[in-house]
Amino acid sequence: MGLNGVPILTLITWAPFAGAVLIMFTARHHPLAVRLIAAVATGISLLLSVVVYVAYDADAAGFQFYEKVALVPLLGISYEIGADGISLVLVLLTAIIIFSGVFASWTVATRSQEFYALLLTLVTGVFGVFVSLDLFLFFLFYELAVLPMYLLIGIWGTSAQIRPRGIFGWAIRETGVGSKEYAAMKLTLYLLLGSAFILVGILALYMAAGGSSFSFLEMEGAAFDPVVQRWVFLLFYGGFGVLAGIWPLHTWSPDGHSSAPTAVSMLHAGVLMKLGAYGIVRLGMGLLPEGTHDWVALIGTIATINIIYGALSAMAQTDLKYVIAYSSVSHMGIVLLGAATLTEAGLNGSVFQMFAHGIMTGLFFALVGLVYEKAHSREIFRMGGFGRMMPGIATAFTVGGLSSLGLPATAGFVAEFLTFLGAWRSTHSWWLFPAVAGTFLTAVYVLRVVKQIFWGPAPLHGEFHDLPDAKGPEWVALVLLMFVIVLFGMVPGLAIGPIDTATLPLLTRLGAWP
Amino acid sequence: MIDAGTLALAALGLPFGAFVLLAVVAPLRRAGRAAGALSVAAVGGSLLAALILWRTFPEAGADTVELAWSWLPAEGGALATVGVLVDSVAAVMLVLVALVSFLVQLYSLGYLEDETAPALGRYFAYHSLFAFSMIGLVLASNFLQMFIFWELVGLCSYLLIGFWYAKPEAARAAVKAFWVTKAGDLGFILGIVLLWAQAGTFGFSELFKMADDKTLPLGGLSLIMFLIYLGAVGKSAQFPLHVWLPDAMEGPTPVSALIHAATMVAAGVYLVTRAYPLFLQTPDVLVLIGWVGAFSALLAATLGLVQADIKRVLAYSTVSQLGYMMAALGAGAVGAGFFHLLTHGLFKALLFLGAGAVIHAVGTNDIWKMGRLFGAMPQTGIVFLVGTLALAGIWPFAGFFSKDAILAGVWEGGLTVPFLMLALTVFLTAFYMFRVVFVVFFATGHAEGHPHDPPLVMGGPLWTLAGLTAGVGILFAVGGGGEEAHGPSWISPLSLGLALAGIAFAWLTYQRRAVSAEMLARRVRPLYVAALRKFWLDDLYGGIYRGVILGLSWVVGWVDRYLVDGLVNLASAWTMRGGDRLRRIQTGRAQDYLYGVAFGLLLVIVWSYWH
Amino acid sequence: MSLEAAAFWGLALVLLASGLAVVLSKNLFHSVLYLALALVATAGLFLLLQAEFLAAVQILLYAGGVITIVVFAIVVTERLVGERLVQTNRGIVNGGLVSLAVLIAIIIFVTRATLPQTPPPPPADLTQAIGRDLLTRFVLPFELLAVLFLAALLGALFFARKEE
Amino acid sequence: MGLQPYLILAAVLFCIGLFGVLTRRNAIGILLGIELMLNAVNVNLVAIARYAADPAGLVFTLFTISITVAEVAVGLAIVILIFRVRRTVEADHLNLLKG
Repeated sequence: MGLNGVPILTLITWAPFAGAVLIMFTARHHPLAVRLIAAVATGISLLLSVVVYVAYDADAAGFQFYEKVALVPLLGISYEIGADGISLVLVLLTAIIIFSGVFASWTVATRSQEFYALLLTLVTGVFGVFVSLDLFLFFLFYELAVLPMYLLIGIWGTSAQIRPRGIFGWAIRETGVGSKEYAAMKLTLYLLLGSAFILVGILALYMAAGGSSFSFLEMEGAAFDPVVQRWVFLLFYGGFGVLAGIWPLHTWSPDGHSSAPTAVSMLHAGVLMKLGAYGIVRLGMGLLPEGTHDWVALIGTIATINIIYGALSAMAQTDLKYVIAYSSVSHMGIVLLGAATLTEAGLNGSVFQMFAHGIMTGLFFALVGLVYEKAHSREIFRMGGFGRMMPGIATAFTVGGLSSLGLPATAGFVAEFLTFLGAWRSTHSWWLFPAVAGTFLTAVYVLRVVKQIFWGPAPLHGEFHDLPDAKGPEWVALVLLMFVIVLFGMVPGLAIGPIDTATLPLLTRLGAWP
Repeated sequence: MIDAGTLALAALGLPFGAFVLLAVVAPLRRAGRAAGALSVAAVGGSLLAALILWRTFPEAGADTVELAWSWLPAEGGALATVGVLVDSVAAVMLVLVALVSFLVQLYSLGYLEDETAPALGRYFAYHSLFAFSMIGLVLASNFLQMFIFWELVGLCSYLLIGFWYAKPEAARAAVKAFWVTKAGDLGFILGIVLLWAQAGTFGFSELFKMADDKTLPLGGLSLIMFLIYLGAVGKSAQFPLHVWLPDAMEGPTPVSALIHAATMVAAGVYLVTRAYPLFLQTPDVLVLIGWVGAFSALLAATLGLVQADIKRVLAYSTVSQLGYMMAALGAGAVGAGFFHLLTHGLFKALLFLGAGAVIHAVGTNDIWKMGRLFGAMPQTGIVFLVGTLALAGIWPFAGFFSKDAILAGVWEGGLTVPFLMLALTVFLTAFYMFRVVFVVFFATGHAEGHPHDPPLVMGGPLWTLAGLTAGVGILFAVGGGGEEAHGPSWISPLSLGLALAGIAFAWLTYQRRAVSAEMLARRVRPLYVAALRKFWLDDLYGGIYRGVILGLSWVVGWVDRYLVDGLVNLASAWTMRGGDRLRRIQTGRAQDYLYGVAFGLLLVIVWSYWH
Repeated sequence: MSLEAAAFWGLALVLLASGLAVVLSKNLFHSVLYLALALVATAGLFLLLQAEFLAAVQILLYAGGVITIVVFAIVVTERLVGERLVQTNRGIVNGGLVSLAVLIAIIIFVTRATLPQTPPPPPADLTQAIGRDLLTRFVLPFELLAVLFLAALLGALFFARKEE
Repeated sequence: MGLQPYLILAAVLFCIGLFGVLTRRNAIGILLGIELMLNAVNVNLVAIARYAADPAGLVFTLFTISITVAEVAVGLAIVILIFRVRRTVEADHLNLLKG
């Protein structure tokens, strides 16, 4: 039970929710108290997830820190949680991102109480998904993680200007593309559509396994009929794939992430998209080995489309947040490609990329938020020469960018390299080439943006004259994220060690490991 | 006696420590000169370690020393390791890197004295990172680690070219350098991945052993080695990826001396040298390397003829000399190529630092705005002349011996056409370098301001390098090098003669004005125009960038916004419109709704007829 | 033609005629009076069907209660408007067609069904049967009806109260 | 005499009421139409109860009549209220439900 009898995963999961309740009941009209409670609650989660990370016994492997309490014995629903190497890494990622997210959005002014309460509730959902070992519980947490987003974007978001041109211009005008209400609605509808698939899939598995238990571990033992496997896997892929941003179901992501407030973008692009990939790997591949083999060619091929298409789209954007959002689409391609290779290196790379991309995209959105807060603009080609005024932000942006383009000694490289190795060893070795080309395209758009915004002559007058650098609490977020990027880039074994203990059993079940 | 592994790690660790300190301790970095002192001290330590290592190495026991730690864990042993691999090549290269780094950093303290303290701190942080990365590259024990440091030196190059990031040209040049080398690196990483799939390891030692035992699967190895060579093409500025190097001259001159002349650009040559046992398995790739090298040498020499910017002349000469080294490697004269790498590292650093002293004094890069500087700055003139003579390949300077060895090697290797190209390049090299020397130091013209010799902190490194350039050559002249022995005896006179002819022609043209440069240009007008336009390669790449990449991205962006997302919005808009239409049924009049009730009643009744 | 049949057709004629008058009369007040007539004729039909109790209820509640309320309402509104309420129809064609269609449909439905030709012998005491059923079989609806009345009472009071 | 004439009579009465409800302009007129329709239903109920010899139909009729009274009371209260607010009882003008 837990760690030395302490239900540590429960603590990690529910600490943010406790913070949210506390905020709603005690901290009315005390913005500072709201932030402090949020920082403490997420700080507890971060601290405990580091403890769990260190305490994880790599030799024993499997799910550890196991807890189980029966909830509805009649239907076989229980509060059953535990963590293996993959979950651990993602729990740590979540904790890091939300902790820095609280600091990066220190300046949210309007209704900060409700903002933080919703944000923390959402995080509880995310933690819950990563540690759930009961499919029903998994789905509950999943919805908890997805739904508050509507309010967070709809109320605290920002709107962008999209010029309604092209053949469907009237449709763009009519639906109000670019407005935060549009973004919130689009994101919610897409993700709810996805969860409908997931729910059907989960129920189908529940029925196929005898209808007596939602337990993941019990379902792992059940051998599902090949037909069930094939179609349920497709349901999972479609459902989770929406959240993972697979092409062509990705378009909620740029609009949603661009409109969302800083901490929400960080969390959503940094962690929630991983939720989708995690779902595919954990439920899809973990429970449906034959289904996986049926669809793996499709997954990998779409992933390569994601990589190239996302990078090219990112290059075409003029709004900084859209660039970052599309880069997420591109990088999620690496995650899914790695998983689709069904090789040790590829799967490790996939999970590592979930972590690496989470951190770097969190850093990016934090920075974009800061730049926007100071310059009140996200139009890349209107900015220029910010490096002299905000060297700290410029440095952090460069670090994030370098990780994004897969520069060695950053976490991004390790993930991409492992994925490359896996891709060439997979049954579709041609996947390697678009993946490698994607890194070049990333280099093109990232450095172009860095050059345009931070380099060049500093503006001597006008609206961008004399902007301040990041300060105070904001540095906490930036330094933490940069540190993690470089640390895991230089010592990847920190993450690969635990990940490997979880991917090997998975590959064994998939028959891809002797 | 400290063992070789420890020394290597010390050489590697000191600059890294300095970099971490400078990166993390902001007050130290913002202190400027203190940061410089720390960085110089660290790289000085590295130099010391490198020298000890070099002197003691052959006695250290085995002829290679290897240390390795697991880096990427995997089931059943590490997937990849990091470590150091020291052999005689690495030891010598280590000395060169540490030495030039040390001298250049020292020189920078004087050269960049006008910079603000934070900028200076940043500069030295980058330099420390570069020293660490370059030493790491030299000591890398496997392909993956080499790639890691390979990219890191690329990063430093990018950051240092863009050191004056407020200058739009510098910003553009930095990004261009990164992109072009990255394009080559795509090949490198593909090659590594494929090689790993083929051989199951990244390690040099294991791979060489497999090559020795003939257990290395040869299928596809040509492709793999070609891909790895592509990395070297980008980094070592070989045709057709040489275009970034001249633009990289936007960086501070010491940076050009260190990174874009002596060390980083030689990394490609070092890579081929390092992996030579593998390249030996694929003779077709080697031939290609030889041809590309010779062609790059010739092409860059012609480009060097028309430049007005002193640093650009030197940049093209770097491309040209790198071509020599590659040609030697391609022809099998690996010793000669590596030897030229070392001597070139010394005299090209010298030339750049000398040029830097001139630029520092005059305030411009344009050679036509200089003239008669020898009188004003004789020390600079002398050391520059030493460097130029070495570069031109005049006995008894270092360049003569290495270049001679290369020519002999290429001839012996049977690459006749490349040999002719290289021989022609000897003439052109002497011509364009002495063109610079005469125009800048001797010919009429006047420079603005009051040029004077640099202070000691800059002069010291200059004289050190000049001494080494001359000293190494004299050492060979007296002791007789091992490399030039096995060529036909006519090669030395030929190359010396060609070089002297080039000098003489330059003297006639630019000193005596006996030959009109304009007339020469008119004679070979197509070539002249082509050289001025850099053989349209930059235009081609610009076109690819703007037309293909940006064009494609525009198309994809459009498709995404207006088709992929557009269809979604269309469905959404149709739903909204449909709702709007349907809304009008709701007239709000109760009686109209009753019609609905009546129809419903009718339906129920009619439906009941069938039941 | 028996006496019963003659009574039926006579009542039917009155019922339909007054019904038409209700929906066609221009004068709202006349409409109400015709409605009263129709209700009374219906009560006659109830008598014919030997439902004397219901006939009584019909006359008391409907013809008595409803008509009174409606007249009262008309008076109130007319006084508020200050003019005679003129009652016209619109969409006569549409309404007529739909009504006719429904009529035809129902008639076809009715004619297709097999219906008893003669009534069974009348029960002993219908009123007593109603009372028993009301308090046994239908006691729940009966009680609910009480609640409904209360709601209607309160609702009517609420709607019709004076604005304060 | 059979059940059929009663049912047809009720049907005709029902349709007359329906016609009134559909075409009347005045809200009170519409209410009168509804009364006619309900009345037709009552006729049906009573007739069927008689021919089926089941007093349930009579109980239902009782209910219907009672409910109708309540309905008329509430309906007219609403009409008066609307009249007070809108100064009209023309059904065409009462279109707050318009979409």
